[in-house]
Amino acid sequence: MAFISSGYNPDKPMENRITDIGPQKYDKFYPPVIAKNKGKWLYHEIIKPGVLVHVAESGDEVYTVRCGGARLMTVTHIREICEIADKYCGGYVRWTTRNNVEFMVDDKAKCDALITDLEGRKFDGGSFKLPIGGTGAGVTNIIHTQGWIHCHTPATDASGPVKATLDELFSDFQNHRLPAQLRVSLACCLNMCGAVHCSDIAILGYHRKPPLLDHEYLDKMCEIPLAIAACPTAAVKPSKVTVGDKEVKSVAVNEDRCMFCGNCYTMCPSMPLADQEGDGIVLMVGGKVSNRISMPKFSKVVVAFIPNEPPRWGTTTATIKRIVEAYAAGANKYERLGDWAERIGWERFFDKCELEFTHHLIDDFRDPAYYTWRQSTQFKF
Amino acid sequence: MAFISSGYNPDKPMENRITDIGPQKYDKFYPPVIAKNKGKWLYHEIIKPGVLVHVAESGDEVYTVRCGGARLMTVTHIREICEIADKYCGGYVRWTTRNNVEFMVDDKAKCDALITDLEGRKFDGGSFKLPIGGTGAGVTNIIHTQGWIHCHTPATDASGPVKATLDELFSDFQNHRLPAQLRVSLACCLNMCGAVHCSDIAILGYHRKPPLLDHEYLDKMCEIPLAIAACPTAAVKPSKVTVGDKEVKSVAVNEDRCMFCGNCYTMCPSMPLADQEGDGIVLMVGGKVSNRISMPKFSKVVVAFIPNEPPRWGTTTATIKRIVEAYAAGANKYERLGDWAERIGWERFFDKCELEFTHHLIDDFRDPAYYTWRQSTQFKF
Amino acid sequence: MAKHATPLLDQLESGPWPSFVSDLKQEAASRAKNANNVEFQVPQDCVEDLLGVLELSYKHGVTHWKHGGIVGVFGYGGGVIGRYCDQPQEFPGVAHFHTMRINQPGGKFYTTEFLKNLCDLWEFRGSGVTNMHGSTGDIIFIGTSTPQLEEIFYELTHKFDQDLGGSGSNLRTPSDCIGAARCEYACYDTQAICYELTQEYQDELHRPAFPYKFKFKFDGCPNCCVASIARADISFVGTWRDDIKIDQEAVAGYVGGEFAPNAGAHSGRDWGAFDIQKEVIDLCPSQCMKYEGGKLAINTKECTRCMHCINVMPRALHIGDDRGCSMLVGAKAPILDGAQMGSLLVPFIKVEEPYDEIKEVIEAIWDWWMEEGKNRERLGELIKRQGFQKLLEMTNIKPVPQHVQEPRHNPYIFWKEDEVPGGWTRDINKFRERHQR
Amino acid sequence: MAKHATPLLDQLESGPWPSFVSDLKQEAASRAKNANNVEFQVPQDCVEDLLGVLELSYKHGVTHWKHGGIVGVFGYGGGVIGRYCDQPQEFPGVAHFHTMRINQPGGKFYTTEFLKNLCDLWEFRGSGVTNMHGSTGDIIFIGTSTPQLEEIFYELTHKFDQDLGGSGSNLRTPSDCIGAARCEYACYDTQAICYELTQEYQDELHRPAFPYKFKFKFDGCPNCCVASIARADISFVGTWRDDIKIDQEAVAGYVGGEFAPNAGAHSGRDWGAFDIQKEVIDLCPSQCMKYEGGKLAINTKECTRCMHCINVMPRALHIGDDRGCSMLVGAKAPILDGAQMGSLLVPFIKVEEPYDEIKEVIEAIWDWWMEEGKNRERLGELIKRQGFQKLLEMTNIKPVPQHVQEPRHNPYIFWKEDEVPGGWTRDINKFRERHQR
Ligand code: SRM
Ligand code: SRM
Ligand code: SRM
Ligand code: SRM
Ligand code: SF4
Ligand code: SF4
Ligand code: SF4
Ligand code: SF4
Ligand code: SF4
Ligand code: SF4
Ligand code: SF4
Ligand code: SF4
Repeated sequence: MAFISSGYNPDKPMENRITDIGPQKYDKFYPPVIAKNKGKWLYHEIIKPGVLVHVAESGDEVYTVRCGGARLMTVTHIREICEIADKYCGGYVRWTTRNNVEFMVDDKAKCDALITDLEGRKFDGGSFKLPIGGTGAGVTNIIHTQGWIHCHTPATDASGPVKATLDELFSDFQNHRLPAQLRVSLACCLNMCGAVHCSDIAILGYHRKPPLLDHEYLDKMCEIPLAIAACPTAAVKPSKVTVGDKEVKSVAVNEDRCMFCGNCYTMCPSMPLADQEGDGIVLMVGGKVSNRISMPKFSKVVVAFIPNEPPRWGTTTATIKRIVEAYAAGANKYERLGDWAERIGWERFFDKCELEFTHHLIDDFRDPAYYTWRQSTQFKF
Repeated sequence: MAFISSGYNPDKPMENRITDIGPQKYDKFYPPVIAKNKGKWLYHEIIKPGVLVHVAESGDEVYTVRCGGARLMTVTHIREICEIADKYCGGYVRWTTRNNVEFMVDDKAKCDALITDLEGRKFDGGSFKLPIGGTGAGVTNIIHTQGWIHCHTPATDASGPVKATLDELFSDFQNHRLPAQLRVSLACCLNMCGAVHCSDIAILGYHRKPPLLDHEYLDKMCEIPLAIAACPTAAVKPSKVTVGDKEVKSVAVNEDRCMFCGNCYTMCPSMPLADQEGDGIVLMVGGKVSNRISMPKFSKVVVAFIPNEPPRWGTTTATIKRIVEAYAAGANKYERLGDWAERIGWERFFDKCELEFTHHLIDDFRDPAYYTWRQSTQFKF
Repeated sequence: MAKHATPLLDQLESGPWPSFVSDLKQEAASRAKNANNVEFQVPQDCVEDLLGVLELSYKHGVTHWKHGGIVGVFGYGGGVIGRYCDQPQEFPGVAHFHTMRINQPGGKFYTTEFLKNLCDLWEFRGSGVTNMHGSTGDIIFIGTSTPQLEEIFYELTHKFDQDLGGSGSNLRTPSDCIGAARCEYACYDTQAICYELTQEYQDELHRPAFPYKFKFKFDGCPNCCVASIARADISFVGTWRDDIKIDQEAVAGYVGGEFAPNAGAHSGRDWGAFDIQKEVIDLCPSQCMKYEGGKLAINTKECTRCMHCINVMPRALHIGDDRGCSMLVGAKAPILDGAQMGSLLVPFIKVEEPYDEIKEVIEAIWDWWMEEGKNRERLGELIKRQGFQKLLEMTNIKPVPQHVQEPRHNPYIFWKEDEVPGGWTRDINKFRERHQR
Repeated sequence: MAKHATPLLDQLESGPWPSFVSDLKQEAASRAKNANNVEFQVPQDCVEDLLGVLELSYKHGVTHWKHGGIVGVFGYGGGVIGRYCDQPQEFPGVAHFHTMRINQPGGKFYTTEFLKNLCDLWEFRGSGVTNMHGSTGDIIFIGTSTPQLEEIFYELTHKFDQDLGGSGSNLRTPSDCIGAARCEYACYDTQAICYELTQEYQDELHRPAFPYKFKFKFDGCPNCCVASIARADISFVGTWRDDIKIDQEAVAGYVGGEFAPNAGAHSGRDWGAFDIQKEVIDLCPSQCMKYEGGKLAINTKECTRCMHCINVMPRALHIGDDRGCSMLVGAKAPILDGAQMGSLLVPFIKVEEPYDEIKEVIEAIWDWWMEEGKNRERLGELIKRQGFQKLLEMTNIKPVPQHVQEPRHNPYIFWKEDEVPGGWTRDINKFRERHQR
C-alpha cells in the first residue's frame, strides 16, 4: 500500500490551494425534464406506492420511482445505482431528504422497464437492494444516525434497529393503507442527530447510568472546567481523589441529579457512560413537522425503556408494530399519529396500544413540566 | 366612647375561652324549601335575567332573585337586605360565590312582588341598591379585592374601577345577549387575591417602578435575609450604605431584573413600590375555570399598561367595552371569550378589538415562555 | 356635612351599579346620627375618615395604608389582618384599621337573625363596613382597633357560636359552591364535606404550622362555580363514572323548541331555532354523542364529563349515579413562580362520611409539604420543584395516564439506581478492559 | 472467508429491507478481490474490521469508538470528524477511522458521472463506505486515516470542483427540499437560495467563529419536506399572501370521483367515496372554506396556508402568486436545555436575488449571537435566555401578534426605565412626605 500523492504538498499547504468553493451548482445535475420545467409543475399523482408522476404546464411528465435504501451505502452499491441511472435515466439520479433513492424518467414505458429491473435486484443475503415504496400514506425510510458503526456516544446501534424495524414495517413501505404518512426516526443518543424529536415514532438510544470516572487520567485528558460547565443539571463538581498514593484533580458526580445525557462525556473522554445493562431504547410518538391541519409538534415518551436486544431488537420492533396497527385501526383519514392520540386522549392511546403507563412518562424536567400535567376534570376513565 | 367589655378578661385570656368551633353549621341556615329538597333538584330555568326557578323531584319550586351588590357593604345596607328577606323570604338570604345576593321564595307570586320591591330601591346618589341580573350568558358581578380601601400593596384601587366597569357593562348584567357567560375580575396587585388569572377579562393592578429603598430604616424595620429571599428574580442583594455619616446595613436592587412584583415590600415595609405614574392597570383576557367544552385556561395579557385614571378609569372601561362588543359580535353561541380568541387566532383578536400589539405581550418569563411563541407557519396575515 | 370633601369619589355615586360610595356615605351618616345610641367602640367618624383617606388615594394615585404588624387574638395565628393608615393625624378614625375574617357558613346561606346579630356587633365594635364576602369566602369585617379584637372574638364565640376564619401560614377558610342545596348538577354534598373538614382541621386553620397558606375549595361538578381549580391547594370537583341519564322525551322537547336550551341562558338574542347537532353533538369535546332517528346516545366510556350537554338540556340529561369527586392539587396565584391551576391527582374518589379516604390523601400531602416545603412555598411550587412523580410517591397513588395532559416530550428521565440492573457502581478498570483509552 | 465471524450481524441479512450488512460484505469482498487493482490508501481489509468491531458491539451492547481528537484539513475548522477504535490491535483496519463531510448538491440531484468520480476517490483513499446522506445533508465518507484527509480534499477541490461541508462551531451545510425542481407546491426556489447563501457564507462554514453550530434549511412550502422547523437555527419555509387559485372544474373532478384525492396517497384502503365536506372543509384548521352549490370558496384572509386542501386536491388548488417565505429561528435537538422547534420571526419576506433583505436578518442574528451567545449555546437557547423580545430588538423587527401562539399569561412584564414616565429614580424623603413610616 504505497502512498500516492494527490499533488498536495504538505510543506506548502497553501500552494495551489483551492478553498471555499462550496458544493457543485445544483442545476448542473438536473435531468433535462427537470431543468426545462422547473417552477412550472402543475400537479402530481402517485401511480402506485413508490411511483409518482409530476405533470408540468408544458405537458411534460416526469415519472419518479422511489427506492428504499440503507443510507449506509458502499461505493459498490452506489455504482450499481449509477448503472441503473445510466441505463434508464440518462445518467441522473437523486436522493430524498429521508435517504431514499429516486430514479426519474420522462415517459411511462421507460418507467415500467425500470420498475421491473429494480424489483429483481437482491443482495446475496436475500434482502432487496432497491425496494420500491415510501410514498403517500405509508411508512418511508427511517431517518437515522451513526450508532455503533461510528459514533462514540451512542446508547444503541442505528443501522441494526433500523433494518429490524423496517423489516417489520416493510409492507407499509409498499402500501398506502395508513391514515396518513407515518415517519419513523432513530437517534442513538440524546444529541438526536436528526428531527427525531418531531417524529410520528422516534426510537431513541438512552443511557441510564451516570458516567464512570477515570480519575487517574481525567485531569490529563480533559479540561475539568469544560466538563463541569457541560452538565445541564450542575451534577458535576470539581474534586480531589487519591489514586494509588497520589492525590489528583478530578471531578465528582452527584448521581441523583444525573439525567444521563452524556454531555460531560462529549467534553471529557474520561467520563464514559455506556453500559450493556444500562443502555437501551426510549420510544416516543406523535410528533410531526409539517404544518398540515395541525401545527408541528414534539414526540412524547410512551415507553421509558426497552433493553438493547441485538441483533434484531425484538421488543422494540414488536412494540412499534403494535403502535402502528392501533393507529391504522383507529385514526381518521389524513390524521397523523399525534393528532389521533390527542383526539382520543392519551389515556386511550395507552389502552389501544397496550402500553403500560409508568411514572417515568410524567414530565419532571424544569418549569414547563407543569403544563403537561392535567389541569382539568376532563379525562376518560 | 367608653370601653365596654364583652366579658373577656385580658388578664386571664384562657378563662371561659371558646375556640376552634368553626363556622355555623350550614343546614341551620337553609330555607325550608332547600332543606326539604336538597340533593333532589331536577332542573332549573332562568325565567328572565336574574331570576331562576329550580324544580325538585317533589314538584317543589324555588324562585331565586339574584341581585348585584358592591361587595363592600355596610351594616346599614345588610340590614336593608335582611329587611327584604324578612318580608319576602321567611328570613333567609344568601350570597353567591361572586358576591351577589340571592333572595329565594317558594312561589311565583311572592317572586313578582319581591322583584317589584327590589327594582325600586336606589341609593341617594341614584344607583340601584339591588339591581337584578347576573345570570346566564351575560356579565355578572366583578370579583375583586381590597385596593386603596384597605391594602398596603395595591397598584390600583378595587372598588372604584369595579364600579366604573360595571356601570359601563350594566346592560349586560341584565341581559343574556352574549355568546356565553363573561366573567370579569379585578385584583389590585400581582398577589391576585381571587381567580383573576383565569377570568374572561381580568383587570390587574401593576407597579412599574422598582422599590424605593428607605436605607435609614431598612435594617431596623426588616429582616434583610427575608427580603432578599422573597425576590423571585434574585434582584435584591445585601449592601452597605452611608446615610448621613453612618454606614448602615441595607439592600441594593438590580433594577433591570426587577419585575415589580412587590414581594420584597410584602416582607419589608422599607421597600415601597407604589408610584402615581408608575402604577396602573394590565388587562388580561380569555381565561376560564369551568371544564365545559374546553379545559380551564389562564387569561392572557392583551394590554400591557393603562394609567390609573381615578375616579372612573375611562380608558380601562372603554377598552373593556370594546373587547366585550367585539366578542359579542364575533363569537359562536356557547363560546367563551378565550375559546373565541383561539378559534379566530390572536392576530385577529387584536384586529377585532382594535388593540395594539406591543413587545410587552410576548412572554419572556422563564422556560415556559418558549411555548407561547409561534412554532408554525400557520398564521393569518 | 361630610368631614372630608370627596369630589372624586362623589363621581362614583352616579351610574346604575350599586355605589359603594353612596353606601359608605349612608353608613357615615347613620353613625353620625346614631339613632340607636350605640356606644361605638371605635371612632364614630371612622367611615368619614375612610372616605377621606380613599379620596386622598384617588388624588395621589397610590394607597395610604401601610404594613400590618402582628395583631390577632390569643392562641390563634390567623383570622386578623393588621392595618395602619400612613396619615394617622389627618385620618385618626382609621389610624388603626384591622380586618377580621369571620368563617362564613356553607353555601353562604344565612338567617337574617344571624346577620343582624353580626351587624349589631360590628357596628358597635368596628366600622360597620364589611366585605360580603372576601375572596377566600370569609365575611370580612373591615376596620377595628387592636383592643377590640379580643372583644369581638369573645362575643362571636360566646354569643353567636361563631369562629374566625384563616389567615397566615394556616389552612384557610374552606369554601364551597351552593351544590346539592339548590343545584341539580351536584355530584356530592359540598356543604357537608366542607363543614366536616373545616371542623376536623380547626387546629390547622387557627395555628400556623404550615410553610405557607393552604386552601380547600369544593365544587359540586365540573362547572366549577367556586372556581376551585384556579385557587385551591386542593380542589374537590364533583364527577361521576356511569352513564349520563337521558330522558329521550325531554330531548325531543328541546329539539321541538318546547324547552329553551341552556335553561334560558341565551334568551337575550335570537340565535335561531335550537339545533341539537350544531349546539350539542358537534361541541362535545370528546365527540362521543350521536343524535340519530330522534334518539340521543352517549358513549359513556369516551365522555369526559365536561357538562356541556347537560348544561344545554338540563331537563333531559342528568348526571350519573355513581358519584364522587376528582381531587386536583396545587392551584395558586402568580406569586412567586407563576400562577397554577390545580393538577389532577385523584381522578375519582367517593365522597362519603366519614371521608376517611379523602383525609388520608390530604394528610399525606401535608406530611410531605411540611417536611419538604420551604418557607412561603405553596404546595404547587413544591410539586413543581420536586416533581409530580414525587407527589404520587408520597401519596402512594399509582401513576395513570389520566394524570397527564400528554406524556413528557423531553426524554430526560431521571432513573433511580434501583431501577437499573446492575446498579450504578461500576469499575473503571473493568470498563477499560474492553475499552482502551 | 470473512476475517471476523459475525454471527449476530449475519442475522441482519434476512428480511426484505436492504441489508447494510450484506452491502458491507459485498464491499469487503470487492476490496479483497480488488478487480481494478486499486492502490488502496487505507487498509484493504478495513471493511472487514468494521464488520468485526460492529459485531463486537453487538456482543457487548456498547460502542467501541472513542473520542475524535482534532483532525482536519489546513485552514478549515470543520468538515472532518475524527474517530478512533478502542480496540485497535484487534481491528487495525479501523484504528483511525475519520469521517469527511462533503457538501451535497442542492436537492441532492446527481449525475452518475459525478457520483462515480466520488466513488473512485473514496474507494481509493477511504473505506468505500458512505452515508447517503448524513442527517444534516452532507455526503458522509465514513472511515479514512489522518494523512488521507488533505489528499482527498486536494482531489475534491482540484478535480471535482467540490468542497467539504460543515462541522464544529460553524455554519453547517445548508440543505433544501426538492422544491421547484419537481414540486408544484414550491413557493420559492429552494435550491437557488440554498446555493447562494452557502457560497456567500463559505467563510462562516469553514472557519469556526460562532459560539456553536448554526444551521439553515430551506423548505419550499409548509409541508416541510426537509423538516426545517425541527432542526434549523433558521428555517426558511415557503408561503404566499394572496388567494389560493381554485380550478372549479377540477374540484368537480375530485367530487365526482374522477381524480383520486391526495394524488392517490390513500390508495391502499377503501375509505369510501371522496367527501369534500368531511375531508377538506371540516378539516381546514381555520374553518375558512365553503363548498356550496358545487363551488368551492376560500376566505383568504382567514386561511393559515396549512396546505391541507391543496394536498388533497393538487389538480384543483394551487398556491397563490404573491410568494415568499416565513423565517423561523432557533430549532435544535434536546441538548442542553430541551428541544426547540423554530419560532416564527419573519412572517413573510420575498425570496429574490440577491436576497439582501434576508441576509440582513441573518447577519443581525449572527451579530447578536456572536456578541451574547455563550460557548456551546445555540441560538434557540440564547433566545430563551434573553427573550424573544430581545431578538426582535436586535433584528429590528416590529412585534406583531403573528409572533405568538398566544400572548403571555403571566403578567410579569419587565418594563424598562425609559418606558415609564418619571423614570425610576425617586426620592424616599419625598415619598415619606406623603407616606409616613
Ligand atoms: C421527496 C421528498 C422531498 C425531498 O426533497 O426529498 C418529498 C416529496 C413530496 N412530499 Fe414530502 N417529501 C419528502 C419528505 C417529507 C418530510 C420530511 C421528513 O419526513 O423527514 C415531511 C414532513 C414529515 C412530518 O410532518 O413529520 C413531508 C411532508 C409532506 C406532506 C405533509 C403530510 C402530512 O400529512 O402532514 C405532504 C403533503 C401530502 O403528503 O399530501 C408532502 C408532499 C410531498 C409531495 C407530494 C410534494 C410534491 O408535490 O411533489 C412529494 C411526494 C410525496 C410522497 O412521497 O408521497 N410532504 N415530506 C421527501 C421524501 C422523503 C422520503 O424519501 O420519504
Ligand atoms: C350561584 C352560583 C353558585 C354559588 O355557589 O354561589 C352559580 C350558580 C349556577 N351556576 Fe355557576 N354559579 C356561580 C358561579 C360560577 C362560577 C365561578 C365564578 O364565576 O367565579 C363559574 C366558573 C366561571 C368560569 O368558568 O370562569 C360558573 C360556571 C358555570 C357554568 C359553566 C359555564 C361556561 O360556559 O363555562 C355553568 C353551566 C351553565 O351556565 O349552563 C353554571 C351553571 C350554574 C347553574 C345553572 C347551576 C344550577 O343548576 O343551579 C346556576 C345558575 C347559573 C346562572 O347564574 O346562570 N355555572 N358559575 C355562582 C353565581 C355567581 C354569580 O353571582 O354570578
Ligand atoms: C382579603 C382578601 C382580598 C379580598 O379583598 O377579598 C385578601 C387580602 C390579602 N391577601 Fe390575599 N386575600 C384574599 C384572598 C386571596 C385569594 C383568593 C382565594 O383564596 O380564593 C388569593 C389567590 C389564591 C391563592 O391563594 O393563591 C390570594 C392570594 C394572595 C397572595 C399570593 C399567594 C400566592 O401563593 O401566590 C398574597 C401574598 C402573600 O401571601 O404574601 C396575598 C396576601 C394578601 C394580604 C394579606 C396582603 C399582604 O401581603 O399582607 C392582603 C390583605 C389585604 C387587606 O388589607 O385586607 N394574597 N388571596 C382575600 C381574603 C378574604 C377572605 O378570607 O375571604
Ligand atoms: C453525522 C451526523 C449523524 C448522521 O449519522 O448523519 C452527526 C453526527 C454527530 N453529531 Fe450531530 N450529526 C449529524 C446531524 C445532526 C443533526 C441533524 C441536522 O443537522 O439536521 C442534529 C439535530 C439538529 C441540531 O443541530 O440541533 C445534530 C445534533 C447534534 C448535537 C446536539 C446539538 C444541540 O444543540 O442539541 C450534538 C452534540 C454536540 O454538538 O456536542 C451532535 C454531535 C455529533 C457528533 C459530532 C458527536 C460528538 O459529540 O462528537 C457526531 C459524530 C458522529 C460520527 O462519529 O460520525 N449532533 N446532529 C449528522 C451530520 C451529517 C451531515 O453533515 O450531514
Ligand atoms: S445521535 Fe448521538 S450517538 Fe448518534 S450519531 Fe449523533 S451524537 Fe452520535
Ligand atoms: S451525563 Fe449529563 S447529567 Fe449526567 S453528569 Fe454528565 S452531563 Fe451531567
Ligand atoms: S390583590 Fe394585592 S393589593 Fe389587592 S388585596 Fe390582594 S394583596 Fe392586597
Ligand atoms: S419588586 Fe419583586 S422583582 Fe422587584 S426587587 Fe422586589 S421582589 Fe424583586
Ligand atoms: S359547581 Fe356544579 S354543583 Fe356546584 S353550583 Fe355550580 S353547577 Fe351546581
Ligand atoms: S358531558 Fe361533555 S363530553 Fe360528556 S357527552 Fe356531554 S358534551 Fe360530551
Ligand atoms: S416542502 Fe413543499 S415545496 Fe418542498 S418538496 Fe415538500 S411539498 Fe414540495
Ligand atoms: S390551506 Fe389550510 S387553512 Fe388554507 S384553506 Fe386550505 S385547508 Fe384551510
